[in-house]
Amino acid sequence: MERGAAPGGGKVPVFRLRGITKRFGGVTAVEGVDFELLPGEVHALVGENGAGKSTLMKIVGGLYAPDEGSLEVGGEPAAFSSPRESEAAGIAMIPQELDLFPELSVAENLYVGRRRPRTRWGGIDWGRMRREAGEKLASLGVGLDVSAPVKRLSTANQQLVAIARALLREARAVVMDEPTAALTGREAERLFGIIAGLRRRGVGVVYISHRLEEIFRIADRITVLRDGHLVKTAPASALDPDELVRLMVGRPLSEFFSRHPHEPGEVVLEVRGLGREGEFADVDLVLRRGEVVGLAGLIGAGRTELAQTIFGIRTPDRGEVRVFGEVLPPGSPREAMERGVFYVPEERKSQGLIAPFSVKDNITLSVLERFTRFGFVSRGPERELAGRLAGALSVRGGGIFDPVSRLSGGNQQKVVLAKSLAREPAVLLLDEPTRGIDVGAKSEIYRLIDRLAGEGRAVLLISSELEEILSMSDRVVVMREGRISGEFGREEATQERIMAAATGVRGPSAAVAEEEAGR
Amino acid sequence: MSATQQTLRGRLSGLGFSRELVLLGVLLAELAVMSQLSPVFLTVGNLLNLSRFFVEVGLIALGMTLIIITGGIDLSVGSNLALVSVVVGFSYVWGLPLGAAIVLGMLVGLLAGLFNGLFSTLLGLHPLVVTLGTFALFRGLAYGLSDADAVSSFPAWFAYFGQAYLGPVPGQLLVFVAAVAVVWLVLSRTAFGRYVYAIGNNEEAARFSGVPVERVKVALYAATGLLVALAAVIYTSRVSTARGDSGLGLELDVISAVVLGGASIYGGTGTIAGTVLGVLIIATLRNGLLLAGVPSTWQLFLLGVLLLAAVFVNEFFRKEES
Amino acid sequence: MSGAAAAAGEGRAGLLRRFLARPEAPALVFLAVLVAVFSAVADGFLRASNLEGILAQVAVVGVIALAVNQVILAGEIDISMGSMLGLCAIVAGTVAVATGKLLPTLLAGVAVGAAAGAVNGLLVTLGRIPAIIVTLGMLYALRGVILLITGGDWITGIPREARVLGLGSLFGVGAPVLVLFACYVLMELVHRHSGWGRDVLAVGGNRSAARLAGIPVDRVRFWAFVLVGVAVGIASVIYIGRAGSVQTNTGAGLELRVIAAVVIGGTSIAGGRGSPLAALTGAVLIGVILNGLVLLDVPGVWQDAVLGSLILLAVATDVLRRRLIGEKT
Amino acid sequence: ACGVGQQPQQGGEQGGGEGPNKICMMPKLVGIPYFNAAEKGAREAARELGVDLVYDGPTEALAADQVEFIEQFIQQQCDAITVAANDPDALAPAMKKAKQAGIATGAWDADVAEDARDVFVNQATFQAIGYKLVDVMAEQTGGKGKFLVVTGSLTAPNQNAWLKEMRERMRQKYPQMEIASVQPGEEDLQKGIDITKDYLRANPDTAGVFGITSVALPGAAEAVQQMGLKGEVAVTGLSTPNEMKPYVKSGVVEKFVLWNPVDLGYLAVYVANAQVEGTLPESGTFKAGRLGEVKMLAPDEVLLGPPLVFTRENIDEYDF
Ligand SMILES: Nc1ncnc2c1ncn2[C@@H]1O[C@H](COP(=O)(O)OP(=O)(O)OP(=O)(O)O)[C@@H](O)[C@H]1O
Ligand SMILES: Nc1ncnc2c1ncn2[C@@H]1O[C@H](COP(=O)(O)OP(=O)(O)OP(=O)(O)O)[C@@H](O)[C@H]1O
Ligand SMILES: [Mg+2]
Ligand SMILES: [Mg+2]
Repeated sequence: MERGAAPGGGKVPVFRLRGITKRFGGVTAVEGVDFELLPGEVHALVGENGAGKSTLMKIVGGLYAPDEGSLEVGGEPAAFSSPRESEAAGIAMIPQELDLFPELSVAENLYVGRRRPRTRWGGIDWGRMRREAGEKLASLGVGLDVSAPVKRLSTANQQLVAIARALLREARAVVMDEPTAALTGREAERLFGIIAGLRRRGVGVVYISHRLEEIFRIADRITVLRDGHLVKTAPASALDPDELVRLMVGRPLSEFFSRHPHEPGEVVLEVRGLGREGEFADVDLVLRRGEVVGLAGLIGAGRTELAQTIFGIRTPDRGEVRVFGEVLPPGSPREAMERGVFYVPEERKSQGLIAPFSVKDNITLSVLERFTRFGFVSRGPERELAGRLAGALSVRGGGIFDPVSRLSGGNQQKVVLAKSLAREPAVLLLDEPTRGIDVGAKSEIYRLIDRLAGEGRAVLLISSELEEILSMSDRVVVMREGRISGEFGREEATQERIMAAATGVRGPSAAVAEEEAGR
Repeated sequence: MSATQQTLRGRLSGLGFSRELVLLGVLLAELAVMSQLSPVFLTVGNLLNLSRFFVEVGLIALGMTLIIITGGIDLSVGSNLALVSVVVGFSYVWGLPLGAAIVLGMLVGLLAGLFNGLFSTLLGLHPLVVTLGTFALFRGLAYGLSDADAVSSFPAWFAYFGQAYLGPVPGQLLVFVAAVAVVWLVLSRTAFGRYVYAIGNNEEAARFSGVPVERVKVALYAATGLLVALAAVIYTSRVSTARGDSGLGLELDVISAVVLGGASIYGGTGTIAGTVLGVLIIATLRNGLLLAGVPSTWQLFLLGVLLLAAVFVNEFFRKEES
Repeated sequence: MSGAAAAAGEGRAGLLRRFLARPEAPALVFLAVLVAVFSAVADGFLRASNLEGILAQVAVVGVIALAVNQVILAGEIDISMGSMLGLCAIVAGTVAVATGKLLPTLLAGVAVGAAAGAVNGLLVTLGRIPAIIVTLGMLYALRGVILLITGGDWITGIPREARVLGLGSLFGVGAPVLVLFACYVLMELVHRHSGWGRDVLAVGGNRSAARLAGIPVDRVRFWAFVLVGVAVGIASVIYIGRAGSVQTNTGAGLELRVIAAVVIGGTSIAGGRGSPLAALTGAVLIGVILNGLVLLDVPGVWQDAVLGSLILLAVATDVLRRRLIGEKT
Repeated sequence: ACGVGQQPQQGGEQGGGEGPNKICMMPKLVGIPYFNAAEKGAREAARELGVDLVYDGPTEALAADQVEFIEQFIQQQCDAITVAANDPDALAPAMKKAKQAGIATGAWDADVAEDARDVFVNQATFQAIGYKLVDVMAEQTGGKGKFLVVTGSLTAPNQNAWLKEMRERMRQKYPQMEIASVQPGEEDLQKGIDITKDYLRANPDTAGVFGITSVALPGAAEAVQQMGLKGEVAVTGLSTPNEMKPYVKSGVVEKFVLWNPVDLGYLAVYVANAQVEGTLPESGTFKAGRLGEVKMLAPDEVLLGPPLVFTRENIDEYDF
């Protein structure tokens, strides 16, 4: 990379935004924001859900044209009308929402829209393509069958493919929009290693995340957005977590994890010998009234599959699920809902929400029949419930009649939660409920989980954030390769013990074993 | 698209130009042009009489709209119509009382629709593929059962279904209006209607929300089968003949009307009002051109061009989607 | 398949799984079963001349299906092929009668087809009208054009020199079969080894992601529609070669037959998944069924019923495949 | 007020009031040479008689579409409506409605139900056609052998009637002739060629092929020509001369049968006009322009004449 020194000794920014404003209809997503990325720096972009982080970066990525303001790349004015032009200018994006090609192989996904390796006769050199893709993924520490279609991969692995896709290009700037949202600690660590490598090579990295500890680990500078406005840009060393939260939320956050342990009551949900060929086996699990059980594990441990099988989205090959002592008919989400079990999916976009539906219609979809008289929906009570729940979870960014697609990711997640509350379930299966959610909303969700437990509901909390699991759970269950590999009470649960159970190895050699498990 | 176009479109859609309103405009423009071409066109008598020719397509289009909103399609409707017609006609000839024959026909139509629904949902096959098969199967059954013969010796009262008038109003128009009202209410006011849209927009999320996806779909195909059967009885009565080649090419007429009405074949969008307007636009076009003495060779051409023009106008006014 | 090298070391079961994972596997299996059954029960089915005859008969549908396959893979649809074939055949036939030569005939057919395909493509991409409506409109409009320009008269007496693609043969294999096979090989190469061929899959698999990845989505879709036009042009010359004259309803109902071939072969109507082999298999499968119906002397009135049942059986085979490779829901 | 088939309002001003008579004439479908030829004759007659002729019909041979046309003709206040019906009964209600509106009704080429029209212009009786087809074939095959029949659509009533007469003729006169199979060509040239080829390959003992529509016959002839079976498999049937000229010239088809559709259209207009004028006789003959005296088969049926047999010698005299 050759970059001339700018007058005054500073470096020429890789790109610079000046006075950027972007409106969507009546909503102003960002207003008058300045932002610059220097070569070789990691510049974190933080803010609450809907603060405008993704929007700002989509302008850099050529997805949106700004309504006002200008863009400079390498010191020259630039205007992108398509992602292609942005890429040509050396900017690579890892989008927030996974956008891969499910039917195409892993290798090919890395090369879509790029120059593919060619053979002497002009055909595509599939061998080389697979080899190079395998190498790229290996450098991320991922060993995947590169000729398998991407639809077969777990979310986490898909996220890794998306990251590899962006890194495959020799870019001057890499924009990462919540790359670790779907990753567990292990993969996240690898990513940080890669980011360090990029920075050494003089590549600028924009890093968007809601995980503050990550920010302080890797960022050189931090820019805070609030309600579309620039609040502050400062060196990371000049800020501390409390100060950062205050800048983001506009007020100090008193208590982050709120948990008031209660005495667990009777058994509500009982899973016996549940198994599904190739996914998980021999799972026994008990949930009691008023209890929050954390379910931890590495990627691919099968937690999502287990939860979905309990809910009836998947049909088990073996075993049974009992709710209040009665056997739940397998394979029927409706039946599970009737009996008081509800599952909040990890895939918000494809499983949690109907994007063009309004906030109200999404919230009430699962309870619609409750409002029907002679088959007709009585709209008054429906609106009332939706309004109440949206208010309770402080859904922001749109009214209850606005399409949910217009909300930011975090607010969408709140709608998904509101939907589950509408059913007032006795058992709530939460699959990564805080993925991609800002600190404020996170703490609201933790308060909500605590309240639900306090009301006597049973909560299964699936999470890849160990801190979250440790702080929120009364009991921690760990899965490894489809089996329960450990169970710890609140007092016994520690980071080391959980990791040991998740990887199957104790003590200092755990890290090595983790490596092994990844293969 | 140029900037001026976008702002024009933005301004107009800001005024509340919905798809349906645009289609209404198209229909009114068409009425105006046609009344200039033929003095007979814009008479109450003609317009009412004209209604007798779109009721069958219209009835089926109602069911097809819902199916298309869920992202499905039913190509077998024309063949199913022939099958029902033949069943009614031949079971009557073979000795069943006509009333019972009609009930049997309705049942066959319903079962045919049910077959489409069950076959595609239980086996997880795209309805297009399944109904391509039943498109041939139902037609073949109609030919086979009738041995390619026709029945027309119906008793006089059978004519009520397709040839009766209440005052100046053709009987089947009233049936159609009633069916429109029912389907419109179901789609816009019931939980079932909400489920239809949910499935069309995101089937997986609908399933995670406890929407009985399979049941809704099967019900839709079965209900469409029933609407086809109703149309078949009206049709058979109107032409007082039951024969295996009835309804040939009907599926395209129906789908034309539905997509002209704004339903997307990718699912998720569509309204009953749009479909009804689509049906009316095509029917008045055909009628008007005939009355104006435009040779039918021109009609195909004009029908195609109009379809494109109407949808283009519609897309032009549609809100920008990012 | 060329991927076999990568599968080295995998056992037989691995190869079987790999085969079963391919989109056209169910149709191929069903085709094999059907061929076996017909060979056993229908005299003369397995005769070389009959098999060659089947392929010659599916050539028109097959060549078009190979192109429509690309449109469907790109997540679009084209149902204007029937009228388009009629128009191409009329123009190509007229040129054939006038010049008596193959080349101008072929050029005329392809030019008309490409022009019609380009109109489809432009309306879909620039006009932003859904493809189903564009091509439905074209289906009506082009049929109207045919009636208007011919006034309903046939084109007859097409000279033999211009009918080479229908009547000629090389080493005992008929020209239609050769053309079909050449088109298949070409499409297989395009599908596997051209940037456009891969982009089509990406666009059909996830259009917004394709746009993000910098693929010129509109250009990719546009060329798919043009390709259909070109294929229809070629097919029209096979058609006039085989038929010797052109009637005004040439190609009526062809669109459904072509789409049936593509989707029965295993290409997903939702786009993004499928292969040229699927289109070819589907076309041959339908050809075999139709041939078997005549050989077994199935009464005319029952032929559609049998055809429909066999199509349903063929598509249901997919369920068996999913069971075998353990794809779960 | 509810009634069946009682269309209120309208109904044309009939009889030779002021202005020329308006005759609405509908073929089974437009856009095929056969009906184009009929239109030619009809226009010729209309010119001679000074009547206003509307000649239009559906673009596909569908009875339901024809009903719509008849209704429109009624709205247009025609003085006479004459139709070539795709289905005798399907058109009946609409034709009766026309009758009630005081319009002179008739059928040509293919009849509607007898009580739904005043007169039928018959080109040739089913029997005459069926017998003639078998006779022509018998000449070429020595009165014996197995035969394939390629039809148009399976449901066409006139084709079924011809088939019946053909079988009858074989039973009576040529007991060694047998119709081994009837295959639908679906009015599609290519399909006709394909099924003929398939069938002949599977049944090499076939002595001849009948193609009994104007699409099926050229298809059958093309198939026999392509398979090089000229002289071994006889081909005959019904079709128009322009389409058949190549095959008659090459000798694949020796003879085929039809009437003259130009004359048929011509006659239909003369008859319709006579209906309006009230000059159509009940029996005997009827003077129809250049055709001269035409026979009344019955009070409500006019016969064009015997079928024409086209051969290499006479085919160039016709252009339709
Ligand atoms: N396409 C769009 N149409 C309308 N409004 C939009 C659109 N995209 C974003 N917005 C609105 O713009 C604002 C900023 O959204 P953005 O996605 O940039 O937030 P974010 O900071 O990335 O949030 P998160 O952390 O949840 O991802 C939000 O209020 C959102 O509702
Ligand atoms: N490395 C891998 N190679 C192939 N398939 C994998 C791999 N990792 C995971 N999978 C598939 O994904 C499934 C597990 O997916 P997933 O990662 O969602 O599990 P999880 O424990 O719920 O994790 P999380 O919810 O934290 O993402 C496994 O059953 C397996 O089929
Ligand atoms: Mg974001
Ligand atoms: Mg998971």
